[in-house]
Amino acid sequence: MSADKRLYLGVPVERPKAAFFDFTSCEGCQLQMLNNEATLLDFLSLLDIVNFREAMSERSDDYEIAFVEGSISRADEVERLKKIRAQAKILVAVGSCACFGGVNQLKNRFGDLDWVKREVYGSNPVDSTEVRPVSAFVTVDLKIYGCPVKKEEVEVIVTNLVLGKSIVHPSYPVCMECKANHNICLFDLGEPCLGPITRAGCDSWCPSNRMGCWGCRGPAEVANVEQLREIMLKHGFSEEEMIDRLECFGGFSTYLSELK
Amino acid sequence: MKISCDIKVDHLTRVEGHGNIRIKIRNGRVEQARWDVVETPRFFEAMLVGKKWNNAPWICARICGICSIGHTLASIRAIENGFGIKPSEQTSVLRLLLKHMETLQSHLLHLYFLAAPDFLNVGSVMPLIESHPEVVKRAARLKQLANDACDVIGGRRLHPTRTVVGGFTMLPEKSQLSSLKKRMQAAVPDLTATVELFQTFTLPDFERETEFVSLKGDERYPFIGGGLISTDQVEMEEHDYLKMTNEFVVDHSTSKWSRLSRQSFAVGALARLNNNFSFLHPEAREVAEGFSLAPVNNNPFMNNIAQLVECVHVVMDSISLIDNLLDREWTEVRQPVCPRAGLGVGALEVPRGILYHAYEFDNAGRIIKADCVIPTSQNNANIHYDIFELAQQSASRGKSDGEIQHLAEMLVRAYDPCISCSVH
Amino acid sequence: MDKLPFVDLMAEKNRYHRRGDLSAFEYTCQAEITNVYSLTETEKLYQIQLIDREERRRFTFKPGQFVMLELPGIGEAPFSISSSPARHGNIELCIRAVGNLTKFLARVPRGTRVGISGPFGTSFPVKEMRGSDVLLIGGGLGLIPLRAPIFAILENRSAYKDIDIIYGARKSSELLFTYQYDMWRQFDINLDIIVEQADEDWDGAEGLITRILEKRCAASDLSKNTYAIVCGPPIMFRFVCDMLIKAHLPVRRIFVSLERRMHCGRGKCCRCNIGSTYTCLEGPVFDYWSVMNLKEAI
Amino acid sequence: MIFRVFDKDQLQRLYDVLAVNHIVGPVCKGVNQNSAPLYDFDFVKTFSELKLDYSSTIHSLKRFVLPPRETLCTFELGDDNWRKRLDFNVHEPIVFFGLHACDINGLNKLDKVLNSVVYPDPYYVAKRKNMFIIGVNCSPQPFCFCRSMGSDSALHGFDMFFTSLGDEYFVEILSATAFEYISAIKSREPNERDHARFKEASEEKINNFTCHVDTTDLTKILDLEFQAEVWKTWGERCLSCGTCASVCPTCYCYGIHENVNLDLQGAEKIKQLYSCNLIDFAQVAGGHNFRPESHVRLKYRYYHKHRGFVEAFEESLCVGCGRCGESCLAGITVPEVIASVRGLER
Ligand SMILES: Cc1cc2nc3c(=O)[nH]c(=O)nc-3n(C[C@H](O)[C@H](O)[C@H](O)COP(=O)(O)OP(=O)(O)OC[C@H]3O[C@@H](n4cnc5c(N)ncnc54)[C@H](O)[C@@H]3O)c2cc1C
Ligand code: SF4
Ligand code: SF4
Ligand code: SF4
Repeated sequence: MSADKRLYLGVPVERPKAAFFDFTSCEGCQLQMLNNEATLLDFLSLLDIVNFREAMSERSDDYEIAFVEGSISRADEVERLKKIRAQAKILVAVGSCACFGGVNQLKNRFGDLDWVKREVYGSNPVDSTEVRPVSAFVTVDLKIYGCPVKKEEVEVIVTNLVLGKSIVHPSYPVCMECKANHNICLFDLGEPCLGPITRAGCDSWCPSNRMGCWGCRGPAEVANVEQLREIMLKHGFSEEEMIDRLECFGGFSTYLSELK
Repeated sequence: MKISCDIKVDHLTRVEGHGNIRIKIRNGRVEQARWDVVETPRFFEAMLVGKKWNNAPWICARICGICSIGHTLASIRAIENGFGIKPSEQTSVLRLLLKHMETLQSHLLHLYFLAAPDFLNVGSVMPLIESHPEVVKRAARLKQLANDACDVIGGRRLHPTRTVVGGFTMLPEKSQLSSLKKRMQAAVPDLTATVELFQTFTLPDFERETEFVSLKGDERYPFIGGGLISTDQVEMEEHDYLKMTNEFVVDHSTSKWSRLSRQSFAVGALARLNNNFSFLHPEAREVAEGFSLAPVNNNPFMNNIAQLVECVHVVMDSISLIDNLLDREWTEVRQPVCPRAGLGVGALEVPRGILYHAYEFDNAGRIIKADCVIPTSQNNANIHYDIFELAQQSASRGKSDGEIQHLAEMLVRAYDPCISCSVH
Repeated sequence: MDKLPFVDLMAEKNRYHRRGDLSAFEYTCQAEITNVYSLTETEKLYQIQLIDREERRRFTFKPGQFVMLELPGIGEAPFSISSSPARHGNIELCIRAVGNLTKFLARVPRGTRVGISGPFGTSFPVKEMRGSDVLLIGGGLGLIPLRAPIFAILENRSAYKDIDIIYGARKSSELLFTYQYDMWRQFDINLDIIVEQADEDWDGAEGLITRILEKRCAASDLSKNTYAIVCGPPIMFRFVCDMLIKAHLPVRRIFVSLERRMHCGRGKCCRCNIGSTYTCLEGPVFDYWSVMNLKEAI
Repeated sequence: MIFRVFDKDQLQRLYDVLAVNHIVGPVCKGVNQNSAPLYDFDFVKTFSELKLDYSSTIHSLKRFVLPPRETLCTFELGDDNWRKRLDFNVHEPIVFFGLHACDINGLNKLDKVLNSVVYPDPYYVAKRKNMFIIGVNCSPQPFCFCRSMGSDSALHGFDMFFTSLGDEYFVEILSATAFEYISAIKSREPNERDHARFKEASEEKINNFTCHVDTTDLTKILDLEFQAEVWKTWGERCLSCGTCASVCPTCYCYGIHENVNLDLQGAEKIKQLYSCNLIDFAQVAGGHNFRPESHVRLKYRYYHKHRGFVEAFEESLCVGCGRCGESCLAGITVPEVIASVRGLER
């Protein structure tokens, strides 16, 4: 592929060198990028991918955009992350793990890291720290939310990034999209849902499949958690069930400390 | 005769997760040949402790980005076994269909995007976009079919949303199923072309006698639950999985190792095929025979071919599963769940081999203890010993450093390891 | 029985979708950016010419009105026309690069085609103001919508009595249209400029607009024969208008231009709605009486 | 107005006659926790799916005239030029079978804005012009207050309207097409007794309303109570989720965004229905938000519906269907909010 210069409305559009990096994660978000079969080739023509360990052996450390997946849970990861930050002009945190710690941060809830290690590895020493989001160590220029990220959203974001358009996440909660999809509200069907407080953008992926939202995209700009708590209780769901969901992906950690 | 060499591969590419290869040959003797998993561990088993049962499938999907459906279904099966729920036939068929599509998706990803570049002497699929556009497009077409099918049945190709304990949150439209079936039938030429492509590749000639472990088929090629079997004639019940896996911790790897009758064993497509050859769909068997693949095959590189055979098998089988579904009236979607104390084990064949989830519950259905045994961790020891043997044989044949490294990388890739999975 | 007949609005030439009606929904006429001048760090002046001659000739607007400018795939937003109404479809827009569209616009070269629709909205009644004193008060970007009425007044200068322009900005580097001040003064206009924070280069007045306005209010009786036009940030509105009212300027002779979020400019999207008043239809120019009746207007 | 009466067993025949067209009507989408059926408007494939005795639908039929997301146009980009392509996104007429009076009135109200003299919205109008509307009478639900809003009976805006008289339907016919369709089934002229039964049915419906809103002087009261504390109490509950506007038959506000295609050769402009309760509704470039607080946004929704629209059109923009209150998880309902603003305890 040639790095031909293209114009959009007379404005030159560079094909930026991009690299993908993974930290503590399931690497599913990277895979979502490859899961764009129908549009993969167009997607690849927007970016000059120079480093993508899961998919290619060629690697280069000359890149402008770094897509970082995964949370940080070891000292060597912090070092690697800082190197990436130093190189990249734009650092994009991809997915709930990178943005909030993701499911991985569930281990933090025990407070006792030694117990956690013993539970899984017995007496063998393993190197692992508290799980933190990428933004705990370096400046993050852009977040792509979701567990997993939604490929349609990734495509729009990357196009906007390449064009230099501003990237605006929906500020409203999932309910808005759920209603647009004409779903029956899960509360009516006897299921709990975090849709009213979770940032939209997933097109109500879970509720549209009759799975109540677990808040993977973190709080909407207004997240009336206190009211949702009342709604949960009114519909017969325990505080435990609500907390299970709130703490699942790490996005609501500040609210949780208030609740608990 | 090879005198000396030092091979260090840090963060092997085109595999899921982080692993290193080390080979050190001195005076023709292999001093060291290692497979180290350096992935950061995630402690899923600890995370689950104290969580209600319904969290487990949702959280466990996140163990792996490639086989999230497998983890979800294994988790669901463990819970259902623990609570004494028997899925309805409709649910079982739908789950198997979903499982098949994940197998197809994952095998295709491995065959085309991760393994094929080695045989075509390129570093990744990227150069193939220009040099072999028809190959890339075919790969994309087939993979899209598999992924679309996962969307339709599981709600989402990655971290499924419709699969729950007791059944599904909602069912696909029958019209969606019949259009999937049509697409599968139309995909057969693409599969044939894939087979033909792999026939042009020369697989390295390497063998090491290995014990292969898999689920045991009784009426069909096994994917979900059932007995456990090894090529060394060990047979076990699903809930006795611990005796089959015997996990232990080694210090140079964040993933655990396993052993059974020998110092290591292998799981995966080749293991399934070695143990269940007779249950393959006739067309899949034909493909296997075309590659002279018959049980028990001890060449780990043949795992690629076993995956290819399984691609054919799952597509053929899915067509008949869809027929089965189209013929029936949709009944209940989801059974009620009554938690109870006790242990539940679920064993599943995921693309990379046999996967176990086991949970111990209290009366309220909270998890007291969790255990997940991942195929790649069962394979790690075997990969390690394979590398040693490969280094030995290569050294005696006087291969160059570059060749040895290339072979070793290909060997690891042939297992299609899922490393982040293995250090869940 | 037969199927119901299909009414094809696309096919019909009708009032809903009239080609050549620059304000019909989604009819955007193409225009070319013929020149771009940087006025300050963030504001640029764009000279824009409607491509079609006929459309250019027919494009008429009143001072205070705005157009919607569209860049395909980037966005569409309202901008006050800042040029003389006499120039028809050769318009000037002065635009601050603040967000998505405006920042992209700052990057496009001369010759780029944009979409223009409009004009929309109400205007400053400059005709009605003939024979009177006019006070034009602008803060920051507020000078942009004042420029069209200024042009209109200049072109008919003798019809008006005293004209005062009071213009304030935060810093001297943020002052807009500096190159025109001399020309305005030549037309016998009192131009008072004030900046909030003076720097070395600034030897003019320092402080808030109200400082100058206070003097002006004291200088003559505003209750009889004076009109005021006020444009600026919300906070300025309140202070300036309060002062004018205290000086007995009748509320119906104070005109303000309100800014609200707008997506359609045609009274449909509700974004500019205050109660049920659409700032795009009933505004952006309001007399102060109407503003007093709009809760939360400024 | 022309009236007819026909036997209910003729309904299927009428359906079949109409079924050469697409038919949208109330269908059952499932049951809630208490096994009560949940209805919504959707395309009807067979007569048996059509549930004319439905209580109320979750969503209004708005999506057929104002889809939640609609592509307004696409752009093709050339080297130094571009073209815009429009489509009003309607290609066939649709029969709406079984609308209650409130929804018909809702459309009539939308017409006032969207099919107005200045700048009519062609996307809306195109869909409106391709509707054939069959109304059906309803029985008041515990949450609907259409009578208070003057929307409990539809005077225009339909082709025919059915009122159930036991085994028969009493039909009001407003269009020639409707007359043709009715002529295709067995019907008769109504007699005195039918008139009486029709009036009885109307009477009975009126008596069955349990939910009311006092609209006396409401515009003035809303102005007087602009700073009332109760708004804050409601604001604390509001989730700013936009559900109320989404299900409302008359909320029409929207936002626009444009996307460039991945190949950079084209673009599209998308309209998305919005809600004035969403946090950034009144936020302008540069970040200033005219309504940053939940209660202020909530209040403005009421101001637009119950004050501003009344000033402009002498009727409220609320039809009293009660959907927003039913869907609001926080339990914010119009009758309660208005009562509280009036200072009444409920
Ligand atoms: C009647 C009127 C006249 C205006 N005249 C001028 C002018 O002459 N010069 C000038 O620099 N600015 C003017 N503005 C403000 C200008 O419209 C905004 O700066 C512009 O919308 C910002 O768009 P953006 O895409 O760069 O910003 P973003 O913040 O990225 O906004 C995204 C979208 O939101 C909408 N939006 C955001 N803010 C506003 C806003 N304040 N008004 C309307 N829509 C908004 C637009 O649709 C915009 O495309 C005027 C606004 C109004 C209402
Ligand atoms: S299902 Fe969830 S997202 Fe959808 S409306 Fe109900 S609460 Fe909101
Ligand atoms: S509905 Fe909630 S959990 Fe599901 S994808 Fe959207 S934000 Fe994530
Ligand atoms: S009033 Fe209810 S439905 Fe409307 S935004 Fe507030 S919480 Fe959502």
